[in-house]
Amino acid sequence: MTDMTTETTSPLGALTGRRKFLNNWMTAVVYGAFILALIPLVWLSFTVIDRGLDRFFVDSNGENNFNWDFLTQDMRNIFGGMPEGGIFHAIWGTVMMTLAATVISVPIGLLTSIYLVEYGRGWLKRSVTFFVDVMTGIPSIVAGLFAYAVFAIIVGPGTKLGIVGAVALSVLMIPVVVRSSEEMLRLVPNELREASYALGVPKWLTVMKVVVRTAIAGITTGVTLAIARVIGETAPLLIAVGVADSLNYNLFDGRMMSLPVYIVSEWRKGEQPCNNPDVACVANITEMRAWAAALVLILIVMSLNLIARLIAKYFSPKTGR
Amino acid sequence: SPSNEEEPTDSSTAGGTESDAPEAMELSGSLVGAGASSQESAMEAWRAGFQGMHPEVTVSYDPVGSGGGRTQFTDGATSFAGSDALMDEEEYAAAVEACDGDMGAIHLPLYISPVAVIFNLEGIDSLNMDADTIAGIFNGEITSWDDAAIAEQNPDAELPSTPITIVHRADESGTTENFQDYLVKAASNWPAEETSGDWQGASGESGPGTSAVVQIVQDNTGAIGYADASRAGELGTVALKVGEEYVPFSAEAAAAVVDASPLSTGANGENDLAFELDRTTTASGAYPLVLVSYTIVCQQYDDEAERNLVTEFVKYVASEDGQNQAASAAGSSPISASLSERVIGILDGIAAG
Amino acid sequence: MSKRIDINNLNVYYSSFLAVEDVSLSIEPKSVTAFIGPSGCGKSTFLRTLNRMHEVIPGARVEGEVLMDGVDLYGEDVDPVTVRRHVGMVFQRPNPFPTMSIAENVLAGMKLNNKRLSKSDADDIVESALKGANLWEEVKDRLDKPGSSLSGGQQQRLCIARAIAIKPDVMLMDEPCSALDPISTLAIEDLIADLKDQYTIVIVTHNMQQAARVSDKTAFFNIAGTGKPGKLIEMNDTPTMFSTPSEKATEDYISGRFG
Amino acid sequence: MSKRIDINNLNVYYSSFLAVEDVSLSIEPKSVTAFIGPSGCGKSTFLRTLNRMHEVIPGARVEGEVLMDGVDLYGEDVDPVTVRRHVGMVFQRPNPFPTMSIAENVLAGMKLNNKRLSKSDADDIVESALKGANLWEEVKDRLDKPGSSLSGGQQQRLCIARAIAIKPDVMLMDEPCSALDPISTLAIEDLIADLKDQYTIVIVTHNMQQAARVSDKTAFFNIAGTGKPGKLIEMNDTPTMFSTPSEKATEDYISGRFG
Amino acid sequence: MFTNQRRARVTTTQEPPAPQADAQEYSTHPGAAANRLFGGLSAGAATLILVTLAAVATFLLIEAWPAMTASSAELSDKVHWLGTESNETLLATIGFLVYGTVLISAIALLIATPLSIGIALFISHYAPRRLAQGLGYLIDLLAAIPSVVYGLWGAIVVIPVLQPFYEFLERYLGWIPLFAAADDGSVSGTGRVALSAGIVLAIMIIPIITAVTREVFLQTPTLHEEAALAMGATRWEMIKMAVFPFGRSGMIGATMLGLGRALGETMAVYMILSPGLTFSPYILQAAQHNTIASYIALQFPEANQDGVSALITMGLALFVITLLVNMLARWIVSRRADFDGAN
Ligand SMILES: Nc1ncnc2c1ncn2[C@@H]1O[C@H](COP(=O)(O)OP(=O)(O)OP(=O)(O)O)[C@@H](O)[C@H]1O
Ligand SMILES: Nc1ncnc2c1ncn2[C@@H]1O[C@H](COP(=O)(O)OP(=O)(O)OP(=O)(O)O)[C@@H](O)[C@H]1O
Ligand SMILES: [Mg+2]
Ligand SMILES: [Mg+2]
Repeated sequence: MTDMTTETTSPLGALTGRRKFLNNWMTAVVYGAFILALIPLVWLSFTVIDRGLDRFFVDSNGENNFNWDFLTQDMRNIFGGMPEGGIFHAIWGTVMMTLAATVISVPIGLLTSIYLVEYGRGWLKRSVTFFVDVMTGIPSIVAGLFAYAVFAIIVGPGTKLGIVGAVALSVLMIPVVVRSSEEMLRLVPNELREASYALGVPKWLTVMKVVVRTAIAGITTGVTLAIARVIGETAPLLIAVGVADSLNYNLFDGRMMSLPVYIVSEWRKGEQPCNNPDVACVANITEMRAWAAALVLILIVMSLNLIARLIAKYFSPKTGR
Repeated sequence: SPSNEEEPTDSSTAGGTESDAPEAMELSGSLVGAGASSQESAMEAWRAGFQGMHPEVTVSYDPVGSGGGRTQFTDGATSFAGSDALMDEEEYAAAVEACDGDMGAIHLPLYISPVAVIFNLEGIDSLNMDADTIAGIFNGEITSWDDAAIAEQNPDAELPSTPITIVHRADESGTTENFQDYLVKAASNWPAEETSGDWQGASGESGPGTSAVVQIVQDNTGAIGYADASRAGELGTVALKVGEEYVPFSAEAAAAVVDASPLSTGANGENDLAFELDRTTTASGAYPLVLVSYTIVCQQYDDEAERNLVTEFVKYVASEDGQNQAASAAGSSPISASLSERVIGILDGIAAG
Repeated sequence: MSKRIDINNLNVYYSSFLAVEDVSLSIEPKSVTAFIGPSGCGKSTFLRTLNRMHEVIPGARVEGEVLMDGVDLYGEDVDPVTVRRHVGMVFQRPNPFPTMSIAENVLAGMKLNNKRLSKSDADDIVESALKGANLWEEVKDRLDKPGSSLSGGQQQRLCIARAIAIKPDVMLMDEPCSALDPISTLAIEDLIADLKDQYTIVIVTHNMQQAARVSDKTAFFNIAGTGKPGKLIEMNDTPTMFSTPSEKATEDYISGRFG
Repeated sequence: MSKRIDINNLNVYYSSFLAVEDVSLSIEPKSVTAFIGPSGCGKSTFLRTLNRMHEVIPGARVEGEVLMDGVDLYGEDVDPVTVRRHVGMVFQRPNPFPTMSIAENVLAGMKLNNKRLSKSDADDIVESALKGANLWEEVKDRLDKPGSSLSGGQQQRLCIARAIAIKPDVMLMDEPCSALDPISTLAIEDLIADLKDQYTIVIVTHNMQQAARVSDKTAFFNIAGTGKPGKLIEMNDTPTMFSTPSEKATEDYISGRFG
Repeated sequence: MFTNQRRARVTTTQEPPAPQADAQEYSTHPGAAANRLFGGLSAGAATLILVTLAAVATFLLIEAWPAMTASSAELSDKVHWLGTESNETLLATIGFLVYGTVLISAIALLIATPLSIGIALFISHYAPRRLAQGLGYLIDLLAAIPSVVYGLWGAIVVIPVLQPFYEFLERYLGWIPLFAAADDGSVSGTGRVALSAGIVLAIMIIPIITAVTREVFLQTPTLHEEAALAMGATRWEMIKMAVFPFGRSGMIGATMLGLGRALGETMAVYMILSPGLTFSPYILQAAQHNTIASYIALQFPEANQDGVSALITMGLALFVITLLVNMLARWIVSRRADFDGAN
């Protein structure tokens, strides 16, 4: 390649044009990749915010007034193009199922990572490491099928309960918790363990009170991110939990709605026929609901991320300087 | 009606008790059904209407699909089912088992919806087609809008040479099943011989659910698809050749074909209103491309409260009020007054105990 | 407090690698013993066998006897956890627990073992340990600040306070000053001089001047080459070692011929 | 090859923290200059300003002049990349590229400017650089093995080979032996003695004996306390520095009074 | 380390010999049992993971068994979306689906990997530090956006924008089979094609791959970066010499993570693609491909018991694919372990 750049007359000799060109070119490529990738991501965020707000500007008469109904109503007795209808039940369903999944996953995941970092040896460690990787790769729909199949065999065919969804979610969540906690536990410097052992502290107390305590910020962050990872899962819940239109607090009885499933089922309903002029009717209310629910879901996930960061900040070892 | 004079009983299936003020028809408890998703919108309206009349009642309907609905019903998991298709012999037998007593279950055609063939051509609202032309389009033989087969039947329309884009449902559905049943029976050139809920024609664009199909047709000039007529919106629709005339879809025309159809040969007695839809009808003003979705109920319920909930709810569905509610919410065709009366009569005869 | 240690024919392994070979020596109570030698010769490894910290490393093991006032620390009935309460240790890099305050760090030996302490007992222990480590004056007003907010030298003294709070018999120190600035180093050296009235102290150091300044006896370890085991070359009173070592290698090392 | 360096009134900053203050000194060509001083006094920081590696750290900057044969390395037209071609560097911890073989490591710098190196040219360069680093005999049979398969001392010599392969004028070494065992240390010291026939060498060391053994001139840096900037205390011929330093601090440091 | 037995012996010894009495001072500490219990508990949790995974495989197998063992005639009798003809049997359907799944994921990966590496490099080595931190946070947030939102956005907003671009692609690159038009000379008018699914999946996995690669790049030892720079390498040369080799296994891991997501992604594909079952290479035509996950989601609602069994068989196939991908990744990473930068 010939000289592509104007060279300064450096007293120490200049870079060859090719190297300078390549360096500049790659800088441009990296910036380009970044900007290119930013376009869809910004576009997506903008779309969700823009369209997600529409539903909040529809009141119960179908008029253009801002209100919070969407967050406080459920879908009981809502049909057709009725301008009401919200996600109260779906928020609760999401919260309950995700919470249950967390309660199942965190102890198992944390103990496993402790095993891997502090105790593991030989084939068990190797196979657990490998299979945790495998588990990370389980497609979410397969997790849903698994939970569905387990309950179909144990309870009976067609069993769809909140807890089935929670089980499906924890299958997806456990490996994430194990991986992130493992990483965090490994970051705890050995010198702290040794300091503790040298004080005559038995291993398990060292692990619990020094290692886990030191890593707790990272572990909580990991757990929060794992929650964020599963809170948006749709396919497994569609299969394992089904849909519901009103509030259900009971994980062990009846179906539950969740935000992602809500989004899909509203999207599927499509445009509604509005052929009775006497009744308030908004033809594209279902699409509005889908976008609004997407907005709320993203906000929830983002606040989880934010909380994770705050927790990390709060718990992280103080450096004091 | 006798159902309301019964003493309240504790029920396990219906999960509720009935109040002892019979005149006011105060019902309570929960009623569980499952089945066809085609009825989902109408069912939302019915449930809302019924729950409005009986605040203590919760009706739930799980749109698991026709097959799933029938299975859950014959397993005894639900009190009624919604189904786009008729039960087969096995299911009839299983229903006898599930329904208390040996009278088994019956079909009630309470959701009738014309299926419209929708298309997107600028400036054209309606086209006439016979079954063979529609089959020709959907099996991929006719690929352009100005094809002679179409032009012949529409001398007045200015047909562009736009290529035809076929749009169908990606998932299994009752709409597809009825559409294909029409083509199997009314057209001579449809490749499949048996009706199925899965697409059997030429492959084209497809999407999950009615709204996706409508969306795709809306977004693409030259596209043609089929969907619940209520969703046709601004799109062009096809008038079907029935006898010698071309009939556009309408609520009355759809209901008419049901009235003109004979009962299925496998029906479970005279109370079982299982129609063998006559797709080749020449009855004037009938629109044979309809989807009939049945409500399947038992002829007898052990549990008094359950019986009352089922009959009252289904009576409401069959009533003029209920049918109009569905028509406005879901765009279905109200059943004829005579059919409505007949259904209510049958429901009154459902036994308890 | 303060006990004597006798080591007999100790071989120390990392899995199959013999890191230290056949060491026998005796450490007197209430004295400071210094280990010197070039890097990699096994000083740290050997030191860690004295409180069974060596076996914390996977695959690490020991052959031979370590007798503390006659009891073999590697005997069958001996629990390493208890051994470590009798033999305290201070590491090369100060390592206070970053999640604990200064006071909690001092009490870590008890707190981590779930011991219940009354508030006044705890305060007493903190004060006496920090005084013992010459740190009390500097930190008494900020006992609830994180331990990591201290300077390196203060952190190291905090670690010493933490170690003496559990009242061990012996104190092991592995290059306790090598990460510190000169001023902190002096403070620690003074502290060692104080501590030897009560404790048996063993210190590893790279700094010959330091060994000369603080220790009563000095042991010189050497290694023939990488992959070879480290060996004890000679051990003697410190003045003797630095003036008239009996081995050539010792003389070379001390005179700076290598290292 | 081999140039002289004159530093005039150099201040070195990390963001707003002044790490090294007002240093002026001259480094002679074809000589070994040693920087000594207590930890944290800014030896490494100062050394890295000589090949503009300092500015790699975010926020780091420099005030003053560094003249190499009269050309200011911080002049407007000077590209740091070219500066680093002229001034090679060897780090405290040996850092061969782990994904490259021994030969590739040696050629890593060459390949940058000269994409199409003929096989025989490449072989020649590898051989001469490895010979120059006294490593040829030990590795000539396994040039295609990963660089990380060598021992610490060999790795460090590999890094030196890598640095001399691009034929720099000056060679900077930041505690090149501190991670090595005594035998490897000797090998490197011998190598430095050989290299000074061709290169200007600047070496940072903690080890006074080492400074005494290898250097022609010695510069002593000191620091008044944490947070204060490091300063050049004095610089002189090495024998003079070690026998009759003109500053009290130098004497204290050299005699092992602290550090 | 110490069994109860030993402790019992020590405590019951009545008259121990003199040194033994002293030894007691060093015997078992209180709470040794808790120590063992905790160790056992953590090993138990680890084992539970193996059990769960075995359970996933077993339950899926049990549920899939009826469909796997039934003859194709028998099966097609009960499951009407499976026919008797050779290209409609369960096995053939799975074949089409596996092809579609792999094709679409490959498109996604091909687009996402270079872009992600670019972004990760930008954040780790090009952007000013302040900005980089903010961007890192932003990317983390985007990684957490639920896939159903990507699906919704893709189906409603993106496809109409992409379609004209496809016509352009066909016009100029149509001679490549990949971009060939259908017989009637046009590409899909709706844009509901494999390429769209691939693009939306790519956008979906970019934040995931970026988040991981960024971490890996940031962990490149300064030692190696400085070694390269000190040799007179430019920034890009330094990245080639030090950052990429070090991050190689991390990048592969990140890519596999993204691939895993893409392979298993359901809703986005379900909402975006006009499905079909063929082995065709035409990614601009409708009704050519489908993925396993999307097929399951499409058919599950109306499926009868045998249908569910057949669908679970497909789920099993998907599970096996992800397993293979994982093993492949491990193999790639371990192949040049000698030269691995992470050592
Ligand atoms: N965890 C370990 N696993 C295997 N070998 C080890 C381990 N730690 C140290 N070694 C080896 O044991 C030998 C002695 O190391 P040790 O750390 O005891 O030396 P040292 O004298 O303390 O050196 P330094 O002065 O550098 O601290 C060395 O060869 C070292 O490589
Ligand atoms: N990256 C950095 N950012 C900010 N401050 C730094 C950085 N690196 C070093 N310093 C500070 O600059 C001062 C000089 O450090 P430097 O590493 O140059 O000392 P040194 O003499 O090389 O010490 P040593 O002998 O321990 O290597 C110290 O106060 C140190 O804390
Ligand atoms: Mg050591
Ligand atoms: Mg330094």
